[in-house]
Amino acid sequence: TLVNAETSEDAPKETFKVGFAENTYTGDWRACEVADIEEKAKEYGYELVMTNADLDIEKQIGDVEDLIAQDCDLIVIVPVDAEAIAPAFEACKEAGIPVIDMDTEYTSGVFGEDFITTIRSDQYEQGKAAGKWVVDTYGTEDSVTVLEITGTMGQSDAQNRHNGFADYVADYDNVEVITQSGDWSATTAQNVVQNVAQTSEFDVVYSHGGDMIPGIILGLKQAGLKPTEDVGVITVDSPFQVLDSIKDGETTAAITCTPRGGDTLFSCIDSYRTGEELEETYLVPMNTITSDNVDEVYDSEGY
Amino acid sequence: MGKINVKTTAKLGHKLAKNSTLIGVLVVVLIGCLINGRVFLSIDNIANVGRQATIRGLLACGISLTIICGTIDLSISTLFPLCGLVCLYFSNYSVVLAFAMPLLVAGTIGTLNGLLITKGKLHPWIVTIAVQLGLNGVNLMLTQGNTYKPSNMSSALKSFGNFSVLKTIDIELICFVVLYVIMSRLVKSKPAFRSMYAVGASEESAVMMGVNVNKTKMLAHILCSLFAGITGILQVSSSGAGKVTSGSGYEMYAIAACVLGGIHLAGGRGKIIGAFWGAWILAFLNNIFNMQQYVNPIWYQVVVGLLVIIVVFAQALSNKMHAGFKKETTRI
Amino acid sequence: MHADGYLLEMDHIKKSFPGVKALDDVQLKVKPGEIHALMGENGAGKSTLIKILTGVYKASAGVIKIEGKEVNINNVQQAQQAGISAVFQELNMIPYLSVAENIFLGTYPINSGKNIMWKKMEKEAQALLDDIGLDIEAGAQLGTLGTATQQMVSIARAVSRNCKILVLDEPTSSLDSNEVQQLFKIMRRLKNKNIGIIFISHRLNEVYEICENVTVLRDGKYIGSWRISEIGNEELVTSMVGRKVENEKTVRGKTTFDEDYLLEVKDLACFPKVKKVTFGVHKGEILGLTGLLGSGRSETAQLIFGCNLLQNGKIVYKGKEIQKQTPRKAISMGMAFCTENRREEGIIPDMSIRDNIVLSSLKRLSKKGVVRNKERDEVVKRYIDRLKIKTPSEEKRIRLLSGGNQQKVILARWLATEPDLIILDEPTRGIDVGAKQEIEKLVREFVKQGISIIYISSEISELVRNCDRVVVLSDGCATGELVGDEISEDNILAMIAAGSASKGGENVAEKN
Amino acid sequence: MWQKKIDIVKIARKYGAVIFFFLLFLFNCVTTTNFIRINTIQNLFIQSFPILLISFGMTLVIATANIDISVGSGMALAAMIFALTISAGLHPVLAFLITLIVGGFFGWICGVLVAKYDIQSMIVTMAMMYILRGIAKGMYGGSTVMFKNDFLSTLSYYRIGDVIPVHVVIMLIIFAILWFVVEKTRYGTYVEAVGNNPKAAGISGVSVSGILISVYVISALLAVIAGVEQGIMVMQADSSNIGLTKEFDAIAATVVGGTPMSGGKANLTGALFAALLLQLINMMVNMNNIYYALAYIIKAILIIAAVLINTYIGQK
Ligand SMILES: Nc1ncnc2c1ncn2[C@@H]1O[C@H](COP(=O)(O)OP(=O)(O)OP(=O)(O)O)[C@@H](O)[C@H]1O
Ligand SMILES: Nc1ncnc2c1ncn2[C@@H]1O[C@H](COP(=O)(O)OP(=O)(O)OP(=O)(O)O)[C@@H](O)[C@H]1O
Ligand SMILES: [Mg+2]
Ligand SMILES: [Mg+2]
Repeated sequence: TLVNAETSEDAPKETFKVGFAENTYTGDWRACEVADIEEKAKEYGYELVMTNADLDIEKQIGDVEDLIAQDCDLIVIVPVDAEAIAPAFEACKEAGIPVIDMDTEYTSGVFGEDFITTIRSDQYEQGKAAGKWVVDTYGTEDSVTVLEITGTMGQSDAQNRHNGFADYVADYDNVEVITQSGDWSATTAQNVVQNVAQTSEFDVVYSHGGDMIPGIILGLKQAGLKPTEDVGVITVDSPFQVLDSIKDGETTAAITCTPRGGDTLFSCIDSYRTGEELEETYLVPMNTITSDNVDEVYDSEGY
Repeated sequence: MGKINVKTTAKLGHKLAKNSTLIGVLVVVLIGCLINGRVFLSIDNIANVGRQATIRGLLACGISLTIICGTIDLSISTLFPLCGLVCLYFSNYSVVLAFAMPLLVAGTIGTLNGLLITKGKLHPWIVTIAVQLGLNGVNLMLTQGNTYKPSNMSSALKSFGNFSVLKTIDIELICFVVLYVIMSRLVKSKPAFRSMYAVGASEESAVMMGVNVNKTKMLAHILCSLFAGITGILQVSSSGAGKVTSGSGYEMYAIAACVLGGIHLAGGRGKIIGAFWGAWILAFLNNIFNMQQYVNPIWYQVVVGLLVIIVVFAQALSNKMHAGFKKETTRI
Repeated sequence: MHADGYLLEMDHIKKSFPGVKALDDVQLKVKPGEIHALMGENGAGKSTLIKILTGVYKASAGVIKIEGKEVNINNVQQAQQAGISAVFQELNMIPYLSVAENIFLGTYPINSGKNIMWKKMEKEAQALLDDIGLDIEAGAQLGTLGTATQQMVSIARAVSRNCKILVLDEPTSSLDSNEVQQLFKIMRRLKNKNIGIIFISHRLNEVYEICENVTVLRDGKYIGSWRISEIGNEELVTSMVGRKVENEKTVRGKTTFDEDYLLEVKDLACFPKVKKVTFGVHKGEILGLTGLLGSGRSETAQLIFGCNLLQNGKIVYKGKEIQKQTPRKAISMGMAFCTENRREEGIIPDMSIRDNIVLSSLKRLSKKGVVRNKERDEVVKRYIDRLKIKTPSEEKRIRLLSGGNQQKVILARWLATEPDLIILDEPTRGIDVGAKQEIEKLVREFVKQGISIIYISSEISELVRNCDRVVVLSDGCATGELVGDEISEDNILAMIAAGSASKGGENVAEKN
Repeated sequence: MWQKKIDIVKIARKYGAVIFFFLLFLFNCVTTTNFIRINTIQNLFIQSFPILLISFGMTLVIATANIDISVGSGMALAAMIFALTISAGLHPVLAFLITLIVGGFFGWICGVLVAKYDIQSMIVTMAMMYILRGIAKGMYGGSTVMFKNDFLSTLSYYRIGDVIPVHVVIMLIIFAILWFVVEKTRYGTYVEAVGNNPKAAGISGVSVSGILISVYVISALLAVIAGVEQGIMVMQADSSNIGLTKEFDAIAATVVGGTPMSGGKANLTGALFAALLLQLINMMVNMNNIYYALAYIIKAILIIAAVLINTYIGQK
């Protein structure tokens, strides 16, 4: 059963106000998502109020409260954290405002009670896909050393991408992982690659984010290693810079998912308003891009 | 006639300037009303803002003690998530442990900070920056970076976290207000607390006046950490989940709350309750930003930064005016 | 009562700091109901001895006995418990707290619930203040009061304790004669209660007036103890300085001057302290500026030097009117200003003596911003020698010097700028007899070289000895002027009294 | 004899960070494989470049008994402006000058607010930290700016005589200038005097507000250079991550380097080695593949050890 929305009782308002509690505005992926949501809201004719939590869970809970205070008819939450966001969802439930959970899964929520649907790309699955790519490419026999360069550990994105990868390769004894933090920063990633290359040999670098790729590639080159040729490079996330670098043959593969969820989101809201049943989850498709298929992706949507 | 007029204005100016915090609150409320008065002044909204002020406000209460005492504690931003984790972990076993263990951990860290600063004679900034780093490491190690959710969370803790009066004033807000009232009273009436002002103003003088400087500083540090402990407990008891990175940057917020509340970073000046209002000012600034629709949220930080500058600038001007008025009044 | 009847015995006290032996086998013995003077040159170790007694420092060797029993004093609290109470040389109070709180800090009156009793505290403090004749409110913030008043408050604090031994380390240095008398009255009263008092002062007349016995230190060594009635002025000075010092005599310079003023101030005003000050300084004269405490002398000097903004009036220097005076401008035009508040406005505590001396003259001692070290070191050496600043090395931080030596360093700083006009605000405060004479001699030497001096002092005898002219201020207005042979203690006192009386009358009129 | 002993103490106090740096360096020579290589040394200097520069600025600011926590954000803004101006086709030198001017302007604002309006530096620079980071993020919609410039990419990897990275040269030049200014000119004395007793300094003819403003401008300019270097190294500017929390590293380096937080002393040599020390710790972590969580703890312990040694050698 769906949450009983106020709109169905009252006379329909002229505009339907959608609150969007974004977790951060920065990073290519998010910037693309924000732009897409804004554009699509106009297209579908919704009034949109967005807030920016800057990756601060406490602030996000406050943001949602502020959205409730502004009488939003529906609130979309992109949780900074899958668990700690609970008070925000509860506040919405209490205020009788329907919620759509986006991107990060609200793990303790119940479909139909706490949220009307989930639209997300699965970070954990992305990590797994990266692990799978490593195993598929390097086999299960010869030993493989992976240098995993993480985002800022403790943040959901980094954590999920790490866990997915680790869980997948755990079954393969030939894969050894060196994990060091790149803090999402290209220069830190570059430093890490240089320093590790001084002491250890590795066959593939696994990066948690596209933003770190330029640093990683420069770091490899400086250490006298040719990216892709000597050392494979795989990353989650595929902004244009990564696609370019795949074209140049420097990044070997990228696990992607599109940040353009606006269409799905607003058509869901349309359906919700007309009273159609929504599914529990709408997964945004995930893709592995290599030099073979890079051109298609590049031309079609870029992400 | 004219004289009376001057006197009353002077008096008003004096009042305002003496409470530069008040100026801050006034400025913020004014901006809020201009942006969206109807929603801004509603009870619900004010209660929300109060709740949002809680976490930082409680941290600010602790840190204000250290600042008044002439030291500082920057480690709270990783200590309070740690205390949250500890609380959740022990809530699997018993609610008493869930409250006691985080406070124990906090007290230990506070003692460690205090000892390094008083006996080790190290500068508080460097000690607590290092402890902050170290505790971040501990947090990551304990959770492997993941969000921690207890499998068998004590229901007593849960209901504590979800307690509220009239569905608007919840437990965090209550603790926020009550703890500030208690602390203000203690600082006003207990010699050991009151001595913090002397120590913060001049350690050398305090020594010569027979104040036990080390003891006073230890007290400030332990209390500050305990506040971080309480904050951690409050945070996790409502959300039921502990997160390692949940405190990053909070020490700066807490310090900002203190400064906005008229507590001087050089020590020895300002009132604890100032930090309370400072936290409200910061929460209001965030609220105001979310209420407006003119500026794209990506500019959030810029606007908040500018607002902070406007507030402190207004305070600085009022202080200057205060100095001016003082001359006027004594002349009459 | 025990055998010798001594209340306090300090014996074989030793203390050294890196590079200095501050105390070497010193003794001090005080009987109950006795006021005991502790004397010696700047840096002789008086304050150090006091700090050992009060638990601020720990002696490297020696014994302290109180009422015949050996006591261990490791910190200030223990000293307080042993019945020792002190006023330290440098003001050690908390400016942001109220007067009452400053008085009771460390021993707040508490009720059964261990809470501070604010009302009681304020009432007691007020009673105490009234008792010693201080006309301030106990609730006032200490920092807003003048130095002298703060000094009196710290005395009130020390007196408020039920102590056996009261230590006063140069309490009179920032007090005027009325307040000194006030203090003496309190001291006599305590003496009658059988309290032993240790009194440090560089003013011989005070010592002769109030003390019974005197102990002299020199270079950290014990020289001797005498009954004050048995030792003459000259002998005492000789024992302190270690050589014969000529008698002070009045050396009056000229009595006639050119018409032109080097500096002329007209109707200076900066409320509330300065209301209408007009006077002029000729080239090569010493102009004394005096008045009651708080009459606005220091504020006038601050205005001339640009520390405060002028609200009315004008300053003409070398024939040009100065607009928007700042210290930087003043220095570049050849003015110098030695402030009265050494610790807050004088020393840069953690910098070396060398840097403190050259701070104001660095511009002259550097070329395109680069400091010429050789020249600088020469200047530093010259002034250390000239003012006989006592220090193991010029690298020593000024904070670690004795009070008097700090004052000399500040003087050196201003002399090093080679000024045409020096404003000296209480330059001999806390300076020993020998050094005082040297400074006075120096001042006269400078005048001979054509430098003009504005000499502010509360010690009228000092003005009488040195000044060519004296201007009297009262309540922010210049009310009188004495020239040449008119300058005598009686005349000055009479003029001050007249000024304050008339002003007092005006105030009454204003109020009505 | 006595005199000589004091000198040793003084040297130890002044160069405690240097001693600790070499201790840790030696430790690594023994324990870390492949540590003793020219590559390692080069990497150490290149990687510590940004921290080094902002630590110099921080040292000056802290010497005046103030603080500047806006430097990290200043780096991000500088990198963004530089990247955008380069992308717009401007000559690198011109782009760099523009960046310097903008960065210096914000430093000037901080200085004015602190000096003329007597607002506590902590709150001013904290507000500035938000503002600068916010502008950096907002000016390009939160996305990363990529840019290309052959001259810059060759420059950033250029090794003089195939050995010495340009970073080292730039850093040494800046260090030499600042060291000279602080130790040899009257400016250094003024900075310390202002940090120690601003009131007395003002009466003694030091332009207190001038000095305060100047240290903030210097700090901001150094942050600009650091930020631009970060951008050039990877040919992209990422507004949300460049310089993030670097102000804390700079504060740590300054204090470990022997400049007291209470001001009144500026120890640039100490800051230099302390910054190298901090980066050395990072390298040690990477090269020995120390678990990232443990790395934080090790770093914390080493920082405290460094200041403890510093304090105790100093007191002996
Ligand atoms: N903390 C310290 N560290 C190093 N040297 C010190 C310290 N305190 C005092 N001294 C030195 O000890 C000597 C004695 O100083 P003290 O202050 O006792 O002199 P004093 O007799 O009180 O002089 P004054 O009359 O000027 O106040 C001086 O040479 C001084 O420089
Ligand atoms: N009410 C006050 N508020 C702030 N500062 C004060 C106040 N009264 C005095 N002061 C400062 O304290 C210092 C010493 O003041 P004090 O009471 O000794 O009188 P004074 O002005 O120095 O006396 P005189 O002018 O006669 O020398 C002065 O520099 C003055 O600026
Ligand atoms: Mg003394
Ligand atoms: Mg005076």
